[in-house]
Amino acid sequence: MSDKVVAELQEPTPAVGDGGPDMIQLLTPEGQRVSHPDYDKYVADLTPEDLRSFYRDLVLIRRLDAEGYALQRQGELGLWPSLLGQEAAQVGSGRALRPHDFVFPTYREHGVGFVRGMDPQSSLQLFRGVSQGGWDPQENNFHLYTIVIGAQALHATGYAMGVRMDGNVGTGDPDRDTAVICYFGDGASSQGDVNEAFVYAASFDAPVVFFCQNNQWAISEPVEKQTRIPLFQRARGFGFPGVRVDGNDILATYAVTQHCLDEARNGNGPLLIEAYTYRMGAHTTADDPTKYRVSAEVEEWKFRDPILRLKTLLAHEGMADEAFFVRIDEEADQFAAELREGCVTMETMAGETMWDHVYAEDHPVMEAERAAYLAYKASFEEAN
Amino acid sequence: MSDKVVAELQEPTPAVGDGGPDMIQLLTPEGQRVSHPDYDKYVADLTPEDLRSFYRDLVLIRRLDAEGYALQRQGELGLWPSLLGQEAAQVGSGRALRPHDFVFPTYREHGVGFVRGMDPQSSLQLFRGVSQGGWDPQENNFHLYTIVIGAQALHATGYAMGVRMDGNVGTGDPDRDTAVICYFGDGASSQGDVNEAFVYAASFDAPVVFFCQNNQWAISEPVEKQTRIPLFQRARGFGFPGVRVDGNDILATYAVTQHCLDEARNGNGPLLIEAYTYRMGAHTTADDPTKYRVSAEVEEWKFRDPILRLKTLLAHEGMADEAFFVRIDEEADQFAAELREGCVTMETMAGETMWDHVYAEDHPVMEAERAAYLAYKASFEEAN
Amino acid sequence: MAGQLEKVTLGKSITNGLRKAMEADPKVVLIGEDIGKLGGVFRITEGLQKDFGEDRVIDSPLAESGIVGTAVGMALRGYRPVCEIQFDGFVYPAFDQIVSQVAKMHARALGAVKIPMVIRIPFGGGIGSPEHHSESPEAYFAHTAGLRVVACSNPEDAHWMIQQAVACDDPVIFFEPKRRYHDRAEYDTTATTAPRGLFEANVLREGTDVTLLGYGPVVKTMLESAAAAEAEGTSIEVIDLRSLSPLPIDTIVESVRKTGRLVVVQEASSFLGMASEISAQVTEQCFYELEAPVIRVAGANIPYPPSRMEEEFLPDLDRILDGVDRALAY
Amino acid sequence: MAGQLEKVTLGKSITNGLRKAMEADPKVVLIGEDIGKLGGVFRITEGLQKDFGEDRVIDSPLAESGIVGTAVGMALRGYRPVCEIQFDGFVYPAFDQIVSQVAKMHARALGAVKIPMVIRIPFGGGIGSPEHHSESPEAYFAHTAGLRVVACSNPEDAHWMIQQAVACDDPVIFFEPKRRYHDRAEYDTTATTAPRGLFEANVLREGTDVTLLGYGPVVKTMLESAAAAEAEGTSIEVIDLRSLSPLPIDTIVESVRKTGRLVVVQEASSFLGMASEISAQVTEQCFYELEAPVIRVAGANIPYPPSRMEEEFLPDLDRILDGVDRALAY
Ligand SMILES: Cc1ncc(C[n+]2csc(CCOP(=O)(O)OP(=O)(O)O)c2C)c(N)n1
Ligand SMILES: Cc1ncc(C[n+]2csc(CCOP(=O)(O)OP(=O)(O)O)c2C)c(N)n1
Ligand SMILES: [Mg+2]
Ligand SMILES: [Mg+2]
Repeated sequence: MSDKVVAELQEPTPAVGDGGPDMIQLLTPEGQRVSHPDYDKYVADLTPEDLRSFYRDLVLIRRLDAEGYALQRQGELGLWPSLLGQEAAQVGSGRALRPHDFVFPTYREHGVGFVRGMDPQSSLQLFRGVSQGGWDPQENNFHLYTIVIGAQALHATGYAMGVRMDGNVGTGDPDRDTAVICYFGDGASSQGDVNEAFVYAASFDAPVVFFCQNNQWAISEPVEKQTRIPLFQRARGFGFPGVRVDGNDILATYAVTQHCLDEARNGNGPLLIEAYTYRMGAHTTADDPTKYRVSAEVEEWKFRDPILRLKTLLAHEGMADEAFFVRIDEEADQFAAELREGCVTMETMAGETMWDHVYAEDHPVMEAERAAYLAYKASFEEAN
Repeated sequence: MSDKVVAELQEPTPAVGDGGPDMIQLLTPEGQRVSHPDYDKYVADLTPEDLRSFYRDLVLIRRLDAEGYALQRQGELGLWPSLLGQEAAQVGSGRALRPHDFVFPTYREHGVGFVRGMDPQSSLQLFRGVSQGGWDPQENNFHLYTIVIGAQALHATGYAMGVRMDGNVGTGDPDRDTAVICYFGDGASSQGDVNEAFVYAASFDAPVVFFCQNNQWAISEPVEKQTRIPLFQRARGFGFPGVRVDGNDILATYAVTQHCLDEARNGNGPLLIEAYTYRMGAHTTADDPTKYRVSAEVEEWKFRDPILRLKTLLAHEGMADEAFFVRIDEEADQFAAELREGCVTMETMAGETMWDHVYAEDHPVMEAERAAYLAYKASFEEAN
Repeated sequence: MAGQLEKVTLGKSITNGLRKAMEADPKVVLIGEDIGKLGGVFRITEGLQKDFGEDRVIDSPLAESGIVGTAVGMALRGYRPVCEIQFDGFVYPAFDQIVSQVAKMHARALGAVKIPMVIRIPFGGGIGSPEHHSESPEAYFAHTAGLRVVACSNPEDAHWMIQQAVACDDPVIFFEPKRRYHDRAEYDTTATTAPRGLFEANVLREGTDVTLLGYGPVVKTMLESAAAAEAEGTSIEVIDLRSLSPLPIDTIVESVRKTGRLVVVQEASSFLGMASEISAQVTEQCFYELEAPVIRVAGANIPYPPSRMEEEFLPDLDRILDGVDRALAY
Repeated sequence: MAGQLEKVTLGKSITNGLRKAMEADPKVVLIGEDIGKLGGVFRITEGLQKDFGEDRVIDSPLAESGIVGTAVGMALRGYRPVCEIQFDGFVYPAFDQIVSQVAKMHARALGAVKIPMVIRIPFGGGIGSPEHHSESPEAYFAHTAGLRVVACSNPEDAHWMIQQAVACDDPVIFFEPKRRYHDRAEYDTTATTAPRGLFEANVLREGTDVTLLGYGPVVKTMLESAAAAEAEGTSIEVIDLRSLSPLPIDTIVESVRKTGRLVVVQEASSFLGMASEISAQVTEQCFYELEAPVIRVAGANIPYPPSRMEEEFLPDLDRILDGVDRALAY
């Protein structure tokens, strides 16, 4: 065995909850701004205004999430996958994107969708059961949620191959060069599709950034079930760079994602980002995490809360005053109320629309079945 | 990006045909024995008798292969996947196994089967079209050929998980500790199943050695289509050791495989071996490599012939004389004649046996269809 | 000795059946996502890892081809693996392993190896879930030679069928009607022999006018439909198919010879679903006895709809009775 | 202007059709294993990479889920990808992408995105190949809502159907009868309009006694059977189904109303194969017109046998005529 390989394999795996020395951080859990030679430049131009708007996004999506949870508990949603704890990973990466970049989310990226400009109602449709997605991905360059774990990694790669075929990589024109970002979880890293996506993306130099939110859990299974080594290192088996960032640090996530997107746009893709974070809540509202994890772990992660640390920075540096924080909370209340209102008034489509969009072109079976359905329904009307 | 990762990624990829500085070699193409601090010990005990028997294996399986090719050309086989050029990779690794180790081959491991003690006719059945496999894997701990690329990697991993569940790992008892070896090609490294096998094997510390014969081609596609970096480095993305060995060097292949099998048996699995070799012939008899590769490449590899270099060593070191080489050639002629005789007299099973082994337990449809078939056949007899 | 009558849910019946199978044979192992501490998302394996250990109740990495593919390897090593697929819509990543390896390995070896493996799949809709959580993929497997395919519909059957499936030397795809997991029924949990074979249909209710046939979640709805029809004077024979492959065609034919009419119910899309095969075979065998064509009451030929529309998609009592009426109208 | 009659093989007709589709629309791209320099193992894409470049004829890494999954992504980017699956038995690793993504994405988006994608699959047996190279997996796809499934049987159709499939805004699974790749037929290669729609059946021969229906490789055998039967005084109507989904049921029903008898031929295993669906639908629609049950002449319900036994497995002229006789015996 080559000594180098052995040495690498003997690198200690960081303890649970500690991202280890490789993890990029620009803002400590205590709200201290720390410096990093490679990444400072990506946040150097951020104005206090920018940071306040980061804060606003974080608070609003946490509220969106809380409302989703409440709506499920009240029977208005069938299910809700919470993003609690992952706000910085989502806002930080989402804000690093340019409008013409394209996003492939899982079912948990409500926060990314929000910063892409999606109508916040959109995320609710699927979980309310009124559609299986239902928005136009091209409107905000934000694809539909993908539920089948890992499947979207290939879509993102193919899309990015298309971007390259279009010649929209490495031209130096910022309005033209395009990156694709693909979200997935730590559990998804085990799926064949994700690894095939790594192979294809590397083979075709696809301008795609794989953004893995390692929230430490895949339902009840800890990340150690999926990998022996830190997940960002998976990329080195495929010949492209991987980097671990503190996913609860919005500055670091923003910086690292910008860097990687730039690399991809310049033709140096693919790249893998592992955002080291934590799923503070249950997997979804259908889950009961007390069966498989200890609350001490959750408590420990509370100290690394992504919102609190930005709030501390803003307050300490005098970039925001109490009135600002109050105003944002009020905005969040308003936002939540609208969300709730929108949700409960969201209408279920008529039964006969089931056949409308199965095919893009005319299809005799769709017509026949729709007609039979309507006739059947009408027979009840007649009977009454 | 961490500098280390960047540095690693900038390691030059070796030129075509040159395995690069990481490649383990104990016998040069010129037949020179070279020393390697880690691996010399695995060949130190080899007697001249052992080396002569290595040579014999190499020659016999090359003859087996030539006969397979000829039989196909004469219409006796439907297809033949040649192992020409890969003899050392197969014999070297196969000879490193203990009888109770278990082998999962592709469709090309005729040489491994041979050194496992398989009846050489066995490999022919599938390609003659008289069965889809047809031997008992337990007889020589050599599984059936797997044609679906990469599927066997999961079987090998599951089998190895079973070995571990049986407690047959790391006991220190050489009759008990068991390793599993899984063969696949460079192309197979792209399949989801192979990468999932890496995940599972790592997660369960499975005593499996993945043995990738990188013969530089997957039908018409060069290995660069599948990976940017040397294939043995794939393992480091999954947290287990990978090593590149000169697959045309029987001593190195034998040594490295022994080492890795030992590691697996001791509980330090999985491991990946990339045997750097070359497919000298067509992909199969159905293929036409002139469409996609230049003959200069093939010519270059002729200088690295696995048999010639062992022959040179044997001759130069006085471990074998001319009479020995003549005797082996005669044995090979005899072997080939028997193989041919066995092949052409191999019988096609009667039609009604098609239903015999679809299910292990009674199945009414099998009985009904067999009966209907026999009645239908009988109706022709009657008609005549 | 009198048996012990107990009221048990369908889900718990499978748990108990698995436990018995594991006690009976140390080679039985379970593998799947979240089946350990969590006991699976439906809690079917609850408590089993605690009692049998992590080597026999294996939490797998998140990869279905891996679950099935490694299970094949374990079977080759002498184990009897029981795989859990978390939801119907997540079995497809394992499709290649199932169709090309699980189904064909015994034949490939001319019988020299067996693959005594069970793949458990919670299937069907009606639980208000998002996409991929409510599908009925049984036809894909029933079309595949080399597999056996069964579906349970009630607690007692579930209890026995899972044990029989584990004991079977062939690979069995075992469908569980997820919306019936919480249904309870009383049965003798201490009985030591199964009431019937794994591959037999079960006539649940005798009748003379129409035969009503289905499997899994719709069986309960069929029974309700038959009761409602009786009130209107129609006598319906209800058959729980139980075995989708091999098809217990003799029981079906016997019933159709009596009633002359057959309605087959399934949640799966009609096109190339079980009901179509049954229609073809029954028409072949009862050409002169059939008073009406076989009527198929099935899911529409569309992807499973959003959950708030699923009631419009699933065969319910009205649609079943409509099918019965159509059969009677000939 | 007179057309240009040319004698072209079926394989070459697909090549030419692909070339026309690529010339007509720069968004058409091909992706698959070995389709570049080699031109595919069946040489269907021969010469295309040379003429259209590596971005439009893409040699993929060896991974089928990757081929189909990345093609979905390209479709989302505005391309019209045509995937080549090397052999029927190697489509299963892509099954999840096909069933859960290709088939459902348009519906998921409520029509906001289209997946205008073709998946070409050489299918069927009779070429003396080892396992996995001779399968007929069409039923898996025809059962899947959201897909369209077609099979060509002759050069002229192949030439047009591939162009129509590429032009279709829905995903099309395109089956090619591999043992007919070298069959030649003469047709006008300069014609500018297709002789018929992609989803229409084609009555190849009119007859009055029995309707003989099939698709892909068996069509030629059906025509030979009809010719043989004519010599014996039986008049057979032969229909090439062409479209497996949607099923051109009206054409079939019209013919059966005339002949009263239907024999369906397929290489795929009978259980849950196309013939079963056709039987169910035809029996529903022609209950009083059918003189005999629909007879299915199909592959046995076993894995495809070793090639030296395949003649015993495949429907040949004798087995088709036996089916015709059975239909006539009622
Ligand atoms: C192919 C597939 N298998 C199983 C599931 C069920 N499932 C939904 S989420 C999940 C865990 C995902 O874990 P991870 O990738 O870490 O993402 P997270 O939910 O933590 O964000 C599982 C097993 C699925 N959706 N798709
Ligand atoms: C899933 C699957 N896809 C495609 C094929 C067709 N095929 C057979 S061999 C082969 C190339 C394999 O290349 P590699 O893994 O390098 O092995 P080698 O043949 O070079 O030994 C391909 C594409 C297959 N057998 N299985
Ligand atoms: Mg996770
Ligand atoms: Mg190769």
